[in-house]
Amino acid sequence: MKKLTLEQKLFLNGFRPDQESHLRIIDQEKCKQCELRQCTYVCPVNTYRWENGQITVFFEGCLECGCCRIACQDCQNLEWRYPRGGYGVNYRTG
Amino acid sequence: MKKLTLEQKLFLNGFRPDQESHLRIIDQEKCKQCELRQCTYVCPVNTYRWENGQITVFFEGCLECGCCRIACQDCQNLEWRYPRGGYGVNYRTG
Amino acid sequence: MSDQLERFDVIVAGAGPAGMSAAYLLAKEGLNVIVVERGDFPGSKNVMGGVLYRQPTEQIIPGFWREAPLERHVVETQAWVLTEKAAFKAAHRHEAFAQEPYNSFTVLRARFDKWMAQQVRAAGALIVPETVVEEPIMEGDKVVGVRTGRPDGDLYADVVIAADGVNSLLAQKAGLRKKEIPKNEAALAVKEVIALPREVIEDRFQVSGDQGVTIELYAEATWGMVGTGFIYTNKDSLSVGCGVLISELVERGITPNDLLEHMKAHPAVAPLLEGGETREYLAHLIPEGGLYGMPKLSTHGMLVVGDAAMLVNSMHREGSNLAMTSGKFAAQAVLRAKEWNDFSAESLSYYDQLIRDSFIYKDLYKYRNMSRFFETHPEFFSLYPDLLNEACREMLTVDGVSKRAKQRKIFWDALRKRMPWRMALDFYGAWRSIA
Amino acid sequence: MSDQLERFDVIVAGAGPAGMSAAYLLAKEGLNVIVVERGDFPGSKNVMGGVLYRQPTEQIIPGFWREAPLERHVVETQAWVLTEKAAFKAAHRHEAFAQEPYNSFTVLRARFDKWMAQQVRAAGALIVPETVVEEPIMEGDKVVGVRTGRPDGDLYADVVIAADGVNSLLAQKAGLRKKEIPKNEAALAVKEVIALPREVIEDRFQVSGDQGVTIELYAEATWGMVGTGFIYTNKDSLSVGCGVLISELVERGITPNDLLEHMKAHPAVAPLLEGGETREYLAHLIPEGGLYGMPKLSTHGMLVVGDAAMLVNSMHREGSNLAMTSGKFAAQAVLRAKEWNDFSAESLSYYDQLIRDSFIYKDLYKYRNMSRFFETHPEFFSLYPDLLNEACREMLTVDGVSKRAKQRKIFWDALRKRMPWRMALDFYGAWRSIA
Repeated sequence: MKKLTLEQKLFLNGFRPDQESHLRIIDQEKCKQCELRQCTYVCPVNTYRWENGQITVFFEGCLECGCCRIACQDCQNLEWRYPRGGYGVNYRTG
Repeated sequence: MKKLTLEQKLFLNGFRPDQESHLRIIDQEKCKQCELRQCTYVCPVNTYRWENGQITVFFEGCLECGCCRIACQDCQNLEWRYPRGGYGVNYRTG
Repeated sequence: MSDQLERFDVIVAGAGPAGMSAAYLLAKEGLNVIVVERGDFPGSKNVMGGVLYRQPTEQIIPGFWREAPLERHVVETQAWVLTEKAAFKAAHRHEAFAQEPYNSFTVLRARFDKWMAQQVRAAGALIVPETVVEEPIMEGDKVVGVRTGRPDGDLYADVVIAADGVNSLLAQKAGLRKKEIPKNEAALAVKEVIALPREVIEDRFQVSGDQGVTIELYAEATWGMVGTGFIYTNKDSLSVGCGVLISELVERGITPNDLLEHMKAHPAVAPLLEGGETREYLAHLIPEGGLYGMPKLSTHGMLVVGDAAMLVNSMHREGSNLAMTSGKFAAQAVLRAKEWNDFSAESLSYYDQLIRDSFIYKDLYKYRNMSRFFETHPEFFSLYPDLLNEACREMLTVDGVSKRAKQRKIFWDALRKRMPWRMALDFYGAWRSIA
Repeated sequence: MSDQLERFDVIVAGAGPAGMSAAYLLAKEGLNVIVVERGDFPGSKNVMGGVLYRQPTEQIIPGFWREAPLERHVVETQAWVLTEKAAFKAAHRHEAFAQEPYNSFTVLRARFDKWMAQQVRAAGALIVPETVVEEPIMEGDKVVGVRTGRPDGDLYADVVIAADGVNSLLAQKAGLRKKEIPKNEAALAVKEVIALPREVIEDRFQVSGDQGVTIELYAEATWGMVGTGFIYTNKDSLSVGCGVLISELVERGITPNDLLEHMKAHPAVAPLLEGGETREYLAHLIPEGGLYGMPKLSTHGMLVVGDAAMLVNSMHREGSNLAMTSGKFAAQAVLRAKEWNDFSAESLSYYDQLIRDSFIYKDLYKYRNMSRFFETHPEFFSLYPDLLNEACREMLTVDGVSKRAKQRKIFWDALRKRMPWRMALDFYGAWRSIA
């Protein structure tokens, strides 16, 4: 079958993104020290990207799995919560 | 799939039947004594049938496998041979 | 939320299978139940593989399978051991599974859970969607309610049932789960729902009508990491996914989407998906901690059910049944507490007891060391699958070499790759961890 | 037949894979070879499952697979253990089998043998169809020619290669096969070629292009009798058949066609055949005597090859490769005899030696006791398949019973059905007979 990019896949999903991110890096300085930056690759939708010397959070495509929260537990540098009620991903199949 | 009868299946095969049977019961009396009459059921095309107190040989549909020859080896009451050259079954697939 | 709604018998946080099972049974008994769900509708945030089991579901809603939006009933269960270029497959199909009332179904959770929510509502429970439960409201060590994301959204009840899933903030903030989930006690699963015409699915999986097939895939399916892949048949789509421990992803530096694409491209997998069109891309955390990962299950005024309690038997890819059964037990415990008007930790510990006496605890106990064993024995995800498939290849290759010589070659090849006593230990250990 | 045709270097009786292999190699070396075939054309009376192996065929005609009319190259090999209502399936697929030069092919013999006959003719051999070889012409204990069914149809040669199949009249009448084939040393196989659209076959067997799959079926596939069933994919048809020992048919009073219909109707088999149309119905005897059924392989002026020599490895459903390799060995022995101008039994016994040093003898030796073992252990065709499938069913049924309790149930159910020491003996015996 045709291979889709991750971006193409996310277009298939239903999202209602909030104005503000529900995910917040507590201290960007800490991320600079972080060796592995696991959040940049374990996230299934590539929410966290290392750009211009800091972590940028593309929360709009977040699937709310909680993986980043577990990945960042060594640094405890992520303020993790679910999107506000009614926002975020809306699965049609599940 | 649709279930066919044995007769219907044999219509699918190509045959060039000889005038005379290549299979011959040596002694019908012996068949009357025969308890099992294995030839009447082991043959894949039901060549041998017990009709009117004797074995009738419907050689036209014979697939020339040789099973009857082995089945009748206790009685040795079957003169078994292949059809004459050019006669008998003609497989298209094999 | 209006004032008269603020006090309930029971608050259920999360409209998943565990929470809705509890809510349904409690509402049926006349209790005043509210279900708080953060999604637009129950199901819109829910993800599983997903196989739903008939018997445990029927313990909640008898005869559900005659009406519920199910995909296919599973008649054949397959397991594939993949290497880079090969697959060894085992499968079991039974007519008994093709006959009513069936054993299990594939479902799409967004559809099934929506239907189940209707039953829960019809039973008398109130379901409030688009509302996040943020934390328990405590009085000392007692849970007396929950704080929701809505303005003035505090809710109070005799009991809170924490059915808020693997990331359960309630269990954590009420102190039932002491630690963060370690990276090797949670698997990240990603899944695609891939549309294919019904007839194609029926041909490819050799089923007719609403019969379905499940396949679990191992070893190269997860690039040799501890985890599994899966392919489940829906009516006109396939659920295709894989999940691996986060610790494995971290160590190998692999992106989940790449992992899934890797599996989809395998020469034994690709023919099943050919011509399919992805409809949705999903992700979900699966609690893999098993017995050792289980939090405290109850406290004063609160019970923890389903994924929030880490109730998953990964050996048998069972989760929804543990969730629903735990929901049922929670309802039973609450009903008894209600009868005695005693919602203390001691009273509610009846729930712990029900879990402990059931298959849930027994199975988690049985497989308690499995995950750890396989984590420390990566050869079961690469070396042994390889030996198996190459042995098959050798025996099936016809090249004028006698079968005995081939067996000898297989034997010595294996010995060159791992010492016999290590192999013996490996398989004894594997056996111990699952037997 | 004209006079100058009556004397040859070699007469090959039967244009099957064994005979044609010998004829081809001998004609290539410039010998004057005649092949006598009773069918309208080579292939028109020939039946096999059928799987053709690349390497042994390439020993005869290198690169044959680039030109020959083959059906599909086999990329996946399956084995199914059936009970009345269930199936346990094992399968192995390897990319190596999907790549040139391939391991094996499905073929339709009428088409393949016709092509091979063209190569044999092009190599310089004379093929005479529509002619039955009736008996050897003997001078004392020497075979000097054959009597055919044609008027004035005696043919003479230095060597006769008896490639006249399982019913070999030549081997019998020349005294190489002393006894009639016992009923438990021959299996009757019936087969249907069932047309299905290419795309349907590709979907159902998860293959693309010219890839193919073979399935062997056991136990209930043959109604619990000693034998096997098979389903092989052709380009746009399936070869579906089953074979059981004649002794079993006799004892059970079962008609072969009923047996085949029984297998076709099995709930795991039927979905593969759905919508198919039978194109041909075939029957064939398979020599199952193995090592003990093998006749004397050579005598003065004659060699016996292929099915006529009972060269079938039923454990691995190998036949055509043994046939072709024996044909090659026969050619080698004849060439040496020709060089030495010595066609005595002693000279030709070089053929026996070649067989004995090859995988043919070694494999027949390895499995020499297999057929007899399974004949005397019918539980491998009913009880054990049943225990296996019911164990799977139990473990896959989700009903609130713990896995350990299920295992215990399976264990005691098995013990109730057969004593543990008998089981141990059964499996030890089975292992001994195939290991």
